[in-house]
Amino acid sequence: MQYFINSEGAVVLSLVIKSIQENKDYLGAVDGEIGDGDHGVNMNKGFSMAGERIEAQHGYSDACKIIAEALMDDIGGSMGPLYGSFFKTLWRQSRNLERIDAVEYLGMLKAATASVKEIGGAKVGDKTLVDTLEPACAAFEAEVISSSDFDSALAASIKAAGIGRDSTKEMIAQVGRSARLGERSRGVLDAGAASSFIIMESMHTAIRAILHG
Amino acid sequence: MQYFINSEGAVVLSLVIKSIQENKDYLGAVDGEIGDGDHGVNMNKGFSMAGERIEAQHGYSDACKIIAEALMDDIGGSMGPLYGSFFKTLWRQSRNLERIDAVEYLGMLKAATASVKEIGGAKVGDKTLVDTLEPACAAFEAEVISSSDFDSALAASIKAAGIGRDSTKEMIAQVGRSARLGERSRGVLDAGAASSFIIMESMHTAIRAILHG
Amino acid sequence: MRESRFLTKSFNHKSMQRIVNNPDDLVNEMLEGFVEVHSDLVRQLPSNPRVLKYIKAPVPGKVGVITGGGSGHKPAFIGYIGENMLDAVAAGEIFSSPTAKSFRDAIKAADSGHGVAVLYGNYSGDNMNVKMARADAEDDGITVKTVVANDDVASAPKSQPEKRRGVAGEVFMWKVGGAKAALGGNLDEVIAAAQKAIDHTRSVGIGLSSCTIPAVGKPNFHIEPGTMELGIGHHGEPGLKITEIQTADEMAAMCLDLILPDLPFESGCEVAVLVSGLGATPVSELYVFYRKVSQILKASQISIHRSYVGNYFTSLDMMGVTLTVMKLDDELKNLIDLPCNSIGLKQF
Amino acid sequence: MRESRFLTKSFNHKSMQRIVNNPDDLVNEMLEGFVEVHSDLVRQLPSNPRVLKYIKAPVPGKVGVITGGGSGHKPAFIGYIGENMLDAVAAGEIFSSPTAKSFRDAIKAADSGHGVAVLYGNYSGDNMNVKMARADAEDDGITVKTVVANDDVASAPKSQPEKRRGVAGEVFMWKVGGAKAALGGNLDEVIAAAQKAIDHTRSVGIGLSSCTIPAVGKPNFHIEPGTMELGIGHHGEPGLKITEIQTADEMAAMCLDLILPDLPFESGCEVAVLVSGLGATPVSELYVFYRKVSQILKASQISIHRSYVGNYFTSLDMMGVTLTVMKLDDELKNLIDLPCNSIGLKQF
Ligand SMILES: Nc1ncnc2c1ncn2[C@@H]1O[C@H](COP(=O)(O)OP(=O)(O)O)[C@@H](O)[C@H]1O
Ligand SMILES: Nc1ncnc2c1ncn2[C@@H]1O[C@H](COP(=O)(O)OP(=O)(O)O)[C@@H](O)[C@H]1O
Ligand SMILES: [Mg+2]
Ligand SMILES: [Mg+2]
Ligand SMILES: [Mg+2]
Ligand SMILES: [Mg+2]
Repeated sequence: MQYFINSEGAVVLSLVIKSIQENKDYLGAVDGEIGDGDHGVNMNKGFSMAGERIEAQHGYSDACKIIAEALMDDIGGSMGPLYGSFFKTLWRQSRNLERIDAVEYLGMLKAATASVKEIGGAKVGDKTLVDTLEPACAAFEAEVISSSDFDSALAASIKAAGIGRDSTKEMIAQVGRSARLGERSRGVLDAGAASSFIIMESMHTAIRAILHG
Repeated sequence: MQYFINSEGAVVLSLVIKSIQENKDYLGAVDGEIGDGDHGVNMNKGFSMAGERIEAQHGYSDACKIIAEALMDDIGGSMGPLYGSFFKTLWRQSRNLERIDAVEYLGMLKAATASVKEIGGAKVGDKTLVDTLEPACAAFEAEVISSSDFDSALAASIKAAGIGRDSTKEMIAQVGRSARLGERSRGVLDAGAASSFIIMESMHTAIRAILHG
Repeated sequence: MRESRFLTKSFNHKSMQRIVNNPDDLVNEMLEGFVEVHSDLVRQLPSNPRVLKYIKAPVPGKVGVITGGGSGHKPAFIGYIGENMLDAVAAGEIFSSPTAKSFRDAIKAADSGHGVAVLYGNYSGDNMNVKMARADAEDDGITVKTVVANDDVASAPKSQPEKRRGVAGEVFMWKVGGAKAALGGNLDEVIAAAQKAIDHTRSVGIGLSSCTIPAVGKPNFHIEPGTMELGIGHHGEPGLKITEIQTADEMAAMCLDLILPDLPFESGCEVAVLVSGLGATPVSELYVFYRKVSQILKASQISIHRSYVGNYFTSLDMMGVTLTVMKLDDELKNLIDLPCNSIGLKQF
Repeated sequence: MRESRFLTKSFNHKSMQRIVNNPDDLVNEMLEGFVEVHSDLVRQLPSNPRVLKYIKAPVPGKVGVITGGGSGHKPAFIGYIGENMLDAVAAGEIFSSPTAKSFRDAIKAADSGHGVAVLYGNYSGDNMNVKMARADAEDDGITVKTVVANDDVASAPKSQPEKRRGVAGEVFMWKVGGAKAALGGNLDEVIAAAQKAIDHTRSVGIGLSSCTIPAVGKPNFHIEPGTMELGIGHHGEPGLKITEIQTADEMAAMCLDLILPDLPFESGCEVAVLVSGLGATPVSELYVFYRKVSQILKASQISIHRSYVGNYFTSLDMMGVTLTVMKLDDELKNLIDLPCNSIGLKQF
């Protein structure tokens, strides 16, 4: 298929939540290197709270909104506004859609990524989640343009997200807590880049599974 | 000789001070077992301050008074009143003597030990310095009675002081900081018993050296 | 109160020498205890237990003054609520910014119709959450203005003040802002006074040990015994340099060497000094440190108008100290001297 | 000021993560800093820098109230000098009784001719030094009476109150004694009130880590990580038992299990509660602990009239907590409620 049904898509977010939960310790460890070590705790808490609120009748957009609200109203920190804006925008862009196809999904992803950049003020190269999200977005767009295939665009975006995440390793942090480290922030992954890879990968893998149906 | 000249006896106290200084770490370690570990610090500080104040013109009694005042006015803790009383009494009992012989010294020792018991309220068996001082005193008295020899009385008192000190090992502390330990205070020496052995041994060895003259 | 069932999986309270139940409940339980002990001064918002307000807030006719920040800095932030101090505070998780919702609720709780000054510290999360909260509050018709504390000279060069973090100097910012509002200043005047306070304030910290966030369960970072970290941040953000541990006097001199030229503080000026422990350093040692600070200032012909020594802005169980110096003018002097009654700062 | 040249031989300040110069100078330097910061409240005796007095002492017509003890318990002891509190305090070395001379000088500094109440803790050294000081002061014609705090239920069985140590309950004893004197009580009345305060007070501590006396340079004792010591003393004196570390709620329950039956505190009675950290425990956790204390007391129909949570009586850098409960009658309630102004306790 070249689309998924919004009202049947909450499972996509359930799988995102599961991946975040499974990676709690990993994300904590990555954040521990040059941050304060709480990224796993923060993410797990916000996504788990959302998980408890997602119910049978919810669709993809609803679930995005539930995640956004859990992050924004209950988690705070940096993740509240950053991922809160991200999922809030996914919701806002998709809430009136019955079916979501590649072109619509591209619009959603671009708007969501833009909202993260807007609230946080970070750009590619600053060693943040933007370094995962933006290339994932760009790869998705390139593949949609060239092949018009939703599935291969999702695959391309996962691959690009991984490369984006890994690119943060050699960067010097420019924003957030670890920016203060200067040169010493080089050599390890950025925690937000790592968690946004997990989100991209789990979300897009889940959508691909639906498309493969 | 069977006496020593009071005005020439300050050296006796100088040697006591030296012994305390040399045993600072040892006394701290003993106190560390069941006390708060500061006995070496306290003793070293008080005696060293006194050491700086003892001058050429001072005699034995003067030096006792200087030690007493350093302990009482500058050290505080338990050592201030306990050893302060001890040396204050040695001074009070000897200040008018030109020569100090075995009988006079016996009177001094007994009065000094009694003053320690009075201020602290401890008796033999309570695991304190009294367990060193009282038997040292008694052995001195017994030897004076039997042999009338100052030197051998001093030797006997050193020996008894050592036995007294060692006797605290099997005691359960009844007063002071370590009394709270109950049964658990058994098995190690009492710090005050250890320091008073050092005082008895160095003081009496020094007097013996003068007697051997 | 919200249940926290999620984070217990890997939690073992036996791994730390701390007084906690489930660490995820720590902030909620702490707030519960806090409002009970200090019911003469503060109250929890029924609609949002993560927001505490002064019992008399909103004070009719007065500009509201609020702040917010991660928990774990006692008595900051909630301890500075009170008379002539803060009207409301949003409390985050340990070392984590409060939600935008909590900032917004704090703003609402403080607003008597004369606008609200949000006086907070320059941290990425706080910046974002305040930004969102401010937009929401303005939608509700509340005028909101902000001052962002950036007193930590070690956190960025002087040429990049926008990158500098806020640390213990925030206490002076709150004191001054709270006093200005209490004396009837309008929103712009309160903002100007608080901004002046922080512009006139410089801080630097020395870290001597790490701290442990209970939900994480192991030390946040590491300071090698025998060394100290000059310029450490209030969450253990790395400092300027790691040196062999120095004497108290040398520590004081190193801090002043960074602080004095930065503003600069000059011969003849009057200052307020705040020496805050980071949590686990015995307070007696803070006075030893202060003694040298005072000697050096005197030698530099800088006179100390007022000083504070104690645990004013801590970092859980971290060992170390923050030195904060504020250059005074007549206005700041009056405002800093105004009596106040909060848990963390009481002045008669 | 006295030079200390003796103890430096084995001293290496690099062996500790602390803010000190020569540890032998710590107390003197701390006092120097302290009196400078708090010159509005306290002054050092020119003749004896180890004695601090309230600036207004001797207060004409008022009974003098003093205490003294080893240093390292900030804000105790010197932090409780002030209005309606203590008139003078003798400061000892870290964890070591002040000299008899200092106690005597403190008595003299506090005496306005109406006698002096010495309210101190039951420690061997303090007992001896107060005894000597009292004798000397009485030689000088000053009437001196004493109350010896023994609130620590863990330090001896109920049948041996004379063996029990004084811990954080001393704060209540000083508050009550200070208030009674301020209200015009004569020496016997002040003594009776202070005695009643301590007789109505029970405390117990939990130790979670050791502390390090700077002049010693290594931890004073050892608490195995993962364990806690119930009934620990304020210098690390061994407690009643060592258990696996418990949750905050269980700790609170264990402390109350020892405290409540000891007096006993009964259903229907009113109490004042003091939760003091031992120095290095984050204050946020003390509120978590207090929360459970309050819940248990409520469930036992014991009502909390007033409560204090913070670092009121510490043990250098020890981690842990002391719980203190005082049973109130009308007199104690009035006295505990009286406003006061000291560094460690300010009440409006
Ligand atoms: N201003 C910002 N813009 C984009 N991402 C940011 C910004 N600030 C922080 N981040 C991201 O947040 C991550 C840290 O998140 P987390 O550890 O949960 O919060 P905190 O830094 O408050 O402890 C960083 O790794 C970085 O990717
Ligand atoms: N009441 C007392 N009577 C006699 N000796 C005592 C008494 N209290 C304490 N001591 C002695 O004091 C010694 C401890 O001295 P020290 O460590 O210097 O003082 P502190 O116990 O105050 O730390 C004990 O070992 C004991 O011998
Ligand atoms: Mg983090
Ligand atoms: Mg000792
Ligand atoms: Mg964080
Ligand atoms: Mg001692």
